[in-house]
Amino acid sequence: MARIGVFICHCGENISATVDVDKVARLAGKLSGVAYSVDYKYMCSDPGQTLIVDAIKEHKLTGIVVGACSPRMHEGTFRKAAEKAGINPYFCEMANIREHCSWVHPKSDETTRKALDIVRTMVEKVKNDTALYPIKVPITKTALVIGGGIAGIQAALDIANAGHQVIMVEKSPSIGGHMSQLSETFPTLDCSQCILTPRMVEVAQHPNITLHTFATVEDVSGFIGNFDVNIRLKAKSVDFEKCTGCGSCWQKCPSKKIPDEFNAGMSFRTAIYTPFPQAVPNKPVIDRANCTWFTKDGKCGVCAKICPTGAIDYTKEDEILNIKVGAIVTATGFDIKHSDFFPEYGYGKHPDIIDGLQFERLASASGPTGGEIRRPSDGKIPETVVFLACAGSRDKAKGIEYCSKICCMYTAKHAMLYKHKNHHGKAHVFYMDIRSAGKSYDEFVRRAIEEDDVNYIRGRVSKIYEKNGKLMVVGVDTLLGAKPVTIEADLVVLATAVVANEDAESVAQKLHISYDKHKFFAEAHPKLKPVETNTAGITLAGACQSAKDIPETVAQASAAAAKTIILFSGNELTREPVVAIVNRSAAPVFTTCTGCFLCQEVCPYQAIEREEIRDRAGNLLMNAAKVNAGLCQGCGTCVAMCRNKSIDLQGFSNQQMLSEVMGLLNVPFE
Amino acid sequence: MELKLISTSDIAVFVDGLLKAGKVVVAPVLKQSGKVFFKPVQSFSEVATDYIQTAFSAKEVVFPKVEELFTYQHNEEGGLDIKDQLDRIPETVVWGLRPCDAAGFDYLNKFFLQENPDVYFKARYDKLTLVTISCSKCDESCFCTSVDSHPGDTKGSDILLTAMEGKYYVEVITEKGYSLITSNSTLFTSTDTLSKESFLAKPATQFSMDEIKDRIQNAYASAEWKHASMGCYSCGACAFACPTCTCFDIQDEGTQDHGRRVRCWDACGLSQFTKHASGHNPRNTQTERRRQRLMHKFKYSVENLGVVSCVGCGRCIRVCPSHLNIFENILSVTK
Amino acid sequence: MAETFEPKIVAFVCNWCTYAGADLAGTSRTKYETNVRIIRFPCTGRIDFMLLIKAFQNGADGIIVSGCHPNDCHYTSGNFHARRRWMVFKSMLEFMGFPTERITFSWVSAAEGKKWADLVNETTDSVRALGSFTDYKNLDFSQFNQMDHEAIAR
Amino acid sequence: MKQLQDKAAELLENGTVNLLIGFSEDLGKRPVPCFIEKAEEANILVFNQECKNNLSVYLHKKEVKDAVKIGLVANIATLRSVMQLLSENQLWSLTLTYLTVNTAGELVVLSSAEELEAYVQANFPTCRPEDKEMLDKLNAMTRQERWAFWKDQLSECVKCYACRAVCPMCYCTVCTTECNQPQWIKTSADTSGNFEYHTMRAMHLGGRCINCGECGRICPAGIPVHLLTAQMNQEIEQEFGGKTGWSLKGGYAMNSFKPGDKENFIK
Repeated sequence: MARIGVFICHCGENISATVDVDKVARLAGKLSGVAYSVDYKYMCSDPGQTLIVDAIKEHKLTGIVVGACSPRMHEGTFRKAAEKAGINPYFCEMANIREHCSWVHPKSDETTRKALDIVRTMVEKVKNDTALYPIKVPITKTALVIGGGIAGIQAALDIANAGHQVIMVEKSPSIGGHMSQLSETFPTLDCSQCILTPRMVEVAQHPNITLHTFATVEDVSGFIGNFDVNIRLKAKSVDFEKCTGCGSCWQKCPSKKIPDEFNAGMSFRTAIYTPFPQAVPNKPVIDRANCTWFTKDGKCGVCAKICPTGAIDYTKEDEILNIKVGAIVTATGFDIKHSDFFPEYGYGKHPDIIDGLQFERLASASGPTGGEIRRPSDGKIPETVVFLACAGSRDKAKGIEYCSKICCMYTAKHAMLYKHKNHHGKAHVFYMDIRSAGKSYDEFVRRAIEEDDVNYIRGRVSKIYEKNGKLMVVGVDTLLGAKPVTIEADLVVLATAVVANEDAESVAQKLHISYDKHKFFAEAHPKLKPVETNTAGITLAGACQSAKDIPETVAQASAAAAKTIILFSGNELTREPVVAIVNRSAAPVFTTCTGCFLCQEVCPYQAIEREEIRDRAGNLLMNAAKVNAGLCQGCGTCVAMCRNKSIDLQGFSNQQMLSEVMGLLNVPFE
Repeated sequence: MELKLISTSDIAVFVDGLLKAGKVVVAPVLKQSGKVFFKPVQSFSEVATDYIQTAFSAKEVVFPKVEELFTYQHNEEGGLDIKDQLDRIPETVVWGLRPCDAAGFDYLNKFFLQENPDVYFKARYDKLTLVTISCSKCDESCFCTSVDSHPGDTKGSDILLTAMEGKYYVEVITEKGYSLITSNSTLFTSTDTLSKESFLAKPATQFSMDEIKDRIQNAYASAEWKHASMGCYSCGACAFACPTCTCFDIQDEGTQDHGRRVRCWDACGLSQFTKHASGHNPRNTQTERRRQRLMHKFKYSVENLGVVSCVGCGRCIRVCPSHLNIFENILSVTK
Repeated sequence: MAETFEPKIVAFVCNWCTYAGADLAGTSRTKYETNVRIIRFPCTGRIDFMLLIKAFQNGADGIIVSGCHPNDCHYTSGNFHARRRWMVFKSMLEFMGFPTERITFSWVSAAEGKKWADLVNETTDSVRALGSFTDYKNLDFSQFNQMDHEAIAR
Repeated sequence: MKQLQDKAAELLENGTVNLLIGFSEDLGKRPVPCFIEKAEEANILVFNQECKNNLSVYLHKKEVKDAVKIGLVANIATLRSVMQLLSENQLWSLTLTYLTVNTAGELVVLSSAEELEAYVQANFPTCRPEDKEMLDKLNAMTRQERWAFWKDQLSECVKCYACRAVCPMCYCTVCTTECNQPQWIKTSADTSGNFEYHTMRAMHLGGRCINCGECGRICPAGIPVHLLTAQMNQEIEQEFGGKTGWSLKGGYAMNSFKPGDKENFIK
């Protein structure tokens, strides 16, 4: 039989000014199941808490209701007091008679009656409370970082420097990502590779980091602290143990006409290749799709003949590596739309209409032109360059409503780089708005306009066509009375939209994380959990979530690392026991769950698993849902979904909620 | 027993007179679903006359589908105030039930009043008069003649009416019946001759109870039960439509402080009926549950109360979603 | 003395938005009608439609159901699921002839203390105008209990 | 008919099927569900327009499950309910063969879920006209008239749970009506308890019901309970799209959402 204590707080005069606290305490004492009832000036004060602790012991109370402020304020305080007195803290409930009653109503009998109703409702809840214990989840203190761009590099280094093991998976043959392709970076114009390369090397040499390049995530199961991941190690066809990275192989490789991804297709590479001179690891792999040995059935074999260490192995096959990790940082990066996306700009057919990444390579000292800006068609130095901001971005008709965020800045940078290298050249920028919010960003754009004489035209370009060897850029200048403008250009650079990676959707599905309609990965909360995903233990870093520049990416990567390090700070993860639970009972019933699994889809956290119930001989008797307490966050959406109440939510159980409703409406005596 | 006549045109006067005298009259009423139900009526004009059988039996008048046994209320002194409704039960006449239903009342009487009388049933039954009308029509589900009854049977009735051309035979069987007549004596004329046979329906006889009573002794182990129950969906339609099924469940509705205790119909065919708190269910399959229902009707009630508790009304056959047939089943398991 | 009818209104609210919004109304000392009683749920997704029926059955005259605005759900999608459920539940009740104007669905965020107070006031006013919800309470008798009561009344 | 009987006998004979669920005729020539285990008994099978029972309900029955390899003589509504059941991960322990007669009057044998899906999609039933008529009639009523209608209808409900028992989608081993910790649904069959039960039933079936109409057809009190679920389905289909029993992949409207779902009723 329940023995409940009711403690009514005056909160100084905050409650007692409008509620007759004495009457509430007196009448609450007469409710069935209430063994003790008292009012006091400040329940949350030390003497107030002592009063509660003493009363629990003296009156052998089984549960308490504190009629005071909002549970969002002091629930923790009073639950600790209850625990101190030796009862399970979840037998303490708060009746919110301050925020929801005394503060919002005038002094009256009605206000007092309402306070009593609130108390009675919570008394009914406490009667149906059950002892709950924090949930402990063991943690594997190894993190998986997916993606070796600057986001992944930063996150991996932070986690590794905190003393934890990191496994990094990168799908291309080298880490470095898009940042390694950039020439200079805004707003300081320092060389991208100069600041990135040391970080790449640090990753390769860090004792706590295991690097798998040319590898992808095959599948992920498990949950926070306990993920089970299969990694596909694509066959490199080169034994890295033996390879010294001397480079003889790719120098002699006869397949030389493969568009070079690193140079954004503006030069060629060989079938056996390292993507760029500073690659980490700086050892080649064979691109089997373009290697004659594989496409023409064993013909060629030059690299194997030439390799001084015998590292070439054509027989290598993909391997699956199983790893156990406790947390995953998703840093899979982004892609950009290419010029072929734009019919109005010639479908990418004209070689001198290029995208931003191609311009980066033209401007880069390590690029195909050695840093001289020459047009791809004839290698001439362009005299007039037109830059188009918002190519695709903020364009509903193109299906991309969002702002790609980095284009305003890199367009200014491109224009400046061009002007710095060609003082007499003309640079024009067509733009919609200039979005340069960021430290020293607007100053940077002003510098382009004011110091480097870049001509900014506010307006859009409707079409580009070729005439007499020139590119006719037809636009409008909205600031000069919407006059049409046509500029004869030698080179056009489109600041194309930042989009999600082609395989983003399949990556999200493997990780069981959600993604938005543009296939960017979704954060758990747009404001308060911008780094976490809905799947506990999986965090986001960088442009896989949305378009970001380098400092933002690095900051988020460090945040993701911090979340991971927090998770790894204990040996077990302790979680609030307010989680859903699927009932289980003895044979022959086992559970009332019918295994329809319609609940699985409503769970935002993939916390509902399938359990097979078998007899002793191993025959499958039934399938039933099972909640993984490590993943469940306690929203209870599954509970309301479950037709026959097989799932319940601890702390907000069916019995508790219904008792509250019944207790609230059935007034025992007036 | 007294034998009288009443003209068909006076029937309405008689019934309306009962209403005027403050009695509650429960009679068959045709509803928009096309089914006929027993309902309290305000005038004879509401009463249905053309029907073979009502959807449910009249047992509800003495054994409501929900009987509020009492209400309780926690009081400020820490005790409980308990109130029942027994003193509020009105004088009631059930009009127009069939002889099979009336025979059902005979069984209900034995069930509720033999040994430990049920006060709720008794309170209602004491204030009840049954005016039965013999059957002039029947259908293929009717089998009263197989269970020791017939379409003009007086068993359980207070008054039995049998329709002839332009008038009714009135057989006054009990004291209760007599007092109903006396209050309206001018409507009735006396007669000595009773020959109602030609006005009665002739339902097919499926078996003889004498044989079945013997043969059912060994039916428990019959392999035919499985076949007889395979089609059963495990609902309670047959039991709830049955004039003699008396299973009930007692529940408290409300909170610890305030609420009511009710007695609700229950059915042995429902899968949870015998389920234990442990999860064990002694009658776990529908085979066992259907066997229980039929064996109770034809064997156990004979042993316990001395009567067969099937009156052959055929409702269970009519309502069964999968058309299970009680007399076919009884024949097959006693083969 | 003729008493004016004071409706009983039960509010089913989520912990993160509307409950906090009601807390804010409190800390801002925004005054509103006393008729509402709040029941706290972790999320609108947790609110079982059966609880609404139970509340009406046990004497509620009006009901408020409120949670986070779309995209604000603490659990991402609980309110989206709830919204579908409410829509279907409401049309179901309408089909059964239930006076659905007695149920107010709303989004009240943690910052909308004022909106909460207004919501309570508006709902109280409208339910007060509708009067006591006797339709449902009167169903509590089967016809033969009803018959007893009517007979006594005569 | 002969074709059906022969095929059934063949399936039982060669062991494809251990138990065949179909229809035979009772003494009054009404079709009744029958259960055939031996090939020589297959000659009692009938199949015609009057075979209305949704036999897929029996697939939840223990005695049927024990037979594992089941043949089902089914009308289109029954096949559609099997589709819905498969999408809800039921029937996993059974190997099913379906026998049906198409609109041309030919016997069709379906021996896999994929064949079933193709057949059901090709022969998908529309809302039954008599239901549509009743729904339109009820929807045209005022709120008060509808309340009066259902109040009168539901006052006759005795909670025999026949509507639940004949429904293939009501396969819960323990129904919410039987939960007593807490007691969600009153056991009382008074009108308020009946409202509670039928609202719950309709809510649980909305978006899952396959409109076979069996619950309304068999109600001993003649309550058109099938209209509740038919209305729900109509509403859900209109608002959220998707058809029940259409795809093996399911697509239950009530466990999914779209950010742009209707919310004009929310303040």
